[in-house]
Amino acid sequence: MAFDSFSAFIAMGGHGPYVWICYAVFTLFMVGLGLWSRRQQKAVLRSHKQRLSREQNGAANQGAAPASFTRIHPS
Amino acid sequence: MWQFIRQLFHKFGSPKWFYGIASKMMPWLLGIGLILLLAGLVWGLAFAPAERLQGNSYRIIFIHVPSAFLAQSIYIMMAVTAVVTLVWRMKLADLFVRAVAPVGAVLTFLALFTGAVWGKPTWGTWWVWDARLTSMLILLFLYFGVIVLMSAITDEKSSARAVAVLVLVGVVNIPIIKYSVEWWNTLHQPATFKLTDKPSMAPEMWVPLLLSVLGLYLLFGWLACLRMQTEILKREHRTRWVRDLATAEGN
Amino acid sequence: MTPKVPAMPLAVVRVSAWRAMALVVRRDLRASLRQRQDLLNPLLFFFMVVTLFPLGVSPEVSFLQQAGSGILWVAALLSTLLSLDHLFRHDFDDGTLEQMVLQPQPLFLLVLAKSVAHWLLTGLPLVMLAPVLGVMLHLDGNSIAILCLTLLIGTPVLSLIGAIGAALTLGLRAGGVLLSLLIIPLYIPVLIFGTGTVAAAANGAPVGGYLALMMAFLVLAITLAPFASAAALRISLSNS
Amino acid sequence: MSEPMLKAVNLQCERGDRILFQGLDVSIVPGTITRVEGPNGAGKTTLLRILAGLNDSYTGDLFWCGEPRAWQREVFHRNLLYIGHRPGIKPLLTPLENLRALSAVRRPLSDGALCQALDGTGLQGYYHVQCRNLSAGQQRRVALARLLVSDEPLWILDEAFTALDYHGVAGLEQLLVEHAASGGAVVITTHHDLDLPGMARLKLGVGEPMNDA
Repeated sequence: MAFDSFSAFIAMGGHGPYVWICYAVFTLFMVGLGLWSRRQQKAVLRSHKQRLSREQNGAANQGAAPASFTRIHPS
Repeated sequence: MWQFIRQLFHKFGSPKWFYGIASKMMPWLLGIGLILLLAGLVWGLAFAPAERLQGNSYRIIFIHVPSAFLAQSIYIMMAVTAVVTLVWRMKLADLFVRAVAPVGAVLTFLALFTGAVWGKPTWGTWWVWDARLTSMLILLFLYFGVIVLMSAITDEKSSARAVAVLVLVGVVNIPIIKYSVEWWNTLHQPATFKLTDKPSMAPEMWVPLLLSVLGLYLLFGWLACLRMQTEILKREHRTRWVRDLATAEGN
Repeated sequence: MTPKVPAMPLAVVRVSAWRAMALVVRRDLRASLRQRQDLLNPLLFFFMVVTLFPLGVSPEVSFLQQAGSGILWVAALLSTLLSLDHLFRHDFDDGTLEQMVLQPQPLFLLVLAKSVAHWLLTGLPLVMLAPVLGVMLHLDGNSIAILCLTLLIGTPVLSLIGAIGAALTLGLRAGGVLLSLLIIPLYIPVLIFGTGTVAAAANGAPVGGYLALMMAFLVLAITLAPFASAAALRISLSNS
Repeated sequence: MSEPMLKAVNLQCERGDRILFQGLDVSIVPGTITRVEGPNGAGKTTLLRILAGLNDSYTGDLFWCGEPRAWQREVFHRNLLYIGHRPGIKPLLTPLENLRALSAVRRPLSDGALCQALDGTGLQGYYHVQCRNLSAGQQRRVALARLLVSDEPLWILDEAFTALDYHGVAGLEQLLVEHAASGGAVVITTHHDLDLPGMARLKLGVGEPMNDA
C-alpha cells in the first residue's frame, strides 16, 4: 500500500481531484458505452419482434400495388 | 484447394456463424477483461509507489495510456478490415468498422480528457499544445470524419466502402501527422518534460499498466462483439435465424 | 431466334492515357474560362480572410510579421477547401463523370488530370496573389519568396488530397461541410511544414531540407491520392 | 450462332431491403436489340449501369467476349458506348466541342465528320452555340450524335427516346436497327412504345423483399 490512511488515499497528496475526476469520467464513459450498446441491441430485437407480429397479424402486402390514378373528391 | 479456401472464407464471413461465436466468447471477454482492468487500476491507484517528480497525479497514466493505446490500435484495426472490405467485400468487415468507430472516438476523447486533466497539476494549465495531445486531437478529428461519412451515406454497402477508403487514406496519414506534429512541437516550444515516455519505469508501475491495457483490450473485444451483433441483427433482419432469434429473445 | 449476323469488328484502344489526360485538362480549363466568376470566388475569399486578421486581431507590424505566413497558409487552405466542392460536382450533374469512368484509359490518371486542372485554376492563382498579401502583412522579401515556394509545392497537395474528399462526398446532401470535416485533418501536415519552413527561414535556418520534405509529400500525394480518389469515385457513382 | 459479346451470369443486386433481381442471366449477342422492361423501380437503370460497368455493387460474374470483364476493363469500355439519363454534355461547351471531347479519347475524328454527325441529328447551325442555350431535346441530340460516328459494337442506351420529337424517334429507331444489322448490339430502356423487328425483351419484375438468404 502506497498510502498511510484512507484519507491520504483520497487526497492523493493534493492531486486527488484530478486523479478522481479522470477515473470517474473514464468509468462513466466506459459503463455508458456498454449500457448504450446493450440497449441498442435490445431495441433492435424488440423492433424486429414487433414487425414480425405485425406481419403475422395483418395481411402481408407484397410489392407495390398497381397505380390507378383515380381522382379523389374530398367532400 | 482454392475451393476449400473459398468455403472457409465464406464460413468465417458468415454473419450467423459469427453471431454464435461472439455469443460464446462475450462472457469470457467481459469477465476476464473486467478482472484485469480492475486489478490493474486498483494496483495502480493504491499500491504502486508515487512518482518521483509528479507525485500522485501520475496515477492517471493507468487510464490515459490504455485509452490512447487502444484508440490508436482501433484505427489500425479499422484500416485492416477496410482492406478486407475493399478487396474481398466481406460483410463482417463492413460491420466491424461501423460497430467500432464510435468506441474508438470515445476512447480517443478519454485519452484527451485524461491528458488534459493530468496537464493541470503537471504544467499548470488545462491544455498544452503538446505533441502527444495534439496528435490525439487530430486522431479524434479522423474518427469524427469516419462517423460523419458513415451516417451521411444511406446505402449500407456504399457507405462501408466509402468509409473504407477514408480510413485507409487516414491510416497512411497518421504517421505523417505524428511526425509533423512532433517536428512542429520542437519548433515552437522545446518540450520541458513529457507526460509519459519515462526512460525507466519501475516494475511496480508498468505491471499494473500492462494489466489495465490488457483488460481494456478485452473489454473492447466484448464491446466490439456486442456492437457487431447489433449491426448483424439490423442488416440480416430478413433471414430466418434472425427472425427466430427475435421471437425467442424479444421479450 | 438469334439472327446470324457476323459480329462487328472490335475497336482497339488507340488513344494513350497521356493524351486523354491532356484532353481532360484542356476541357476543364476551357469550361472554367467561360465561367470566370467561379475562378474569381476562391481568390476573393482568400483576400477577404486575410484582411480579417489585421482587423480582428491586431494591425501591429510585429504581430503581422510573426503571424503573416500562418495567416496566408490557413487562408489558402480554406479557399482551396471552398473550391473543392465543385471539382466533380458539375461533371457529376451533367453526366460527364460517368463518361470519364467509361473512358478506355485508367481512371486514376484521369482523376490526376482533374486535380491538375483544379490546381491550375485555383492553387496557382492563389500562389500568384500571395506576394501582394504578403507585402500587406509586412513580410520581408525573403519570407515572401519562401512562402510562395511552399505554397507552390503545397497547394497541389491540397488539390490532390481534396479530390479524395470531393469524390467521397459526391452526391451527398451536406457535401460541402462534410468535405471539410473529412479533409481538414489530412491537410494538417502540409500546413505545419508550409508555415514551419517560412518560420525556419525567418530564423535564418537553412530550408532546403524542409522543402525537400514538402516535395516528398507532393510525390506521395501524386502517387497515392489519385488511386483513392478513383476508388471513391467508383463507389459514389455506384451509389447514384 | 455467334458468341455473346457481353454475358452476365447469376446477377444479383439489392437496394436497401429489396432484391432488385437475382439469378439473372443476360447474354448480349451481336446483331440483336435487347429492350429491358419493367415498372418504375424495377431496376432497369441499375441493370444497365451494371452492364456498363458504372455500378459495381452487385454479385455475379460478367464476361466480355468470353473472358472475365474485370481483367479487360479498358478494352471493354473502348467497345462500349453508353448514354445515360444524364447525357454527358457540358453546358458551357458547344455541341462541337462536347462531341470532340467525347470522341477524342476513343477515336480522334476530324471536325468535318463531327459536324456531319451533328447535322445528322438536326443540329445544323448550332455548332458553336453553348449547350446551356439549347433545349433539353437538343442537348439529347448532341449526345445521340455520338451514335452516328460510333465504331463501338455495344450500345447501352438508358431512356434513349426521352425529350426527342416524333421525327427524332423514327430516325433513332432506324439507326438502332441498322446498327444491329451490321453486327452491333443494343441494350435499351425506354418508356416509348418501341417494337422493332427481332427485338428481344428482358422483363424485370418488382423486386421482392428479401427472404431467407
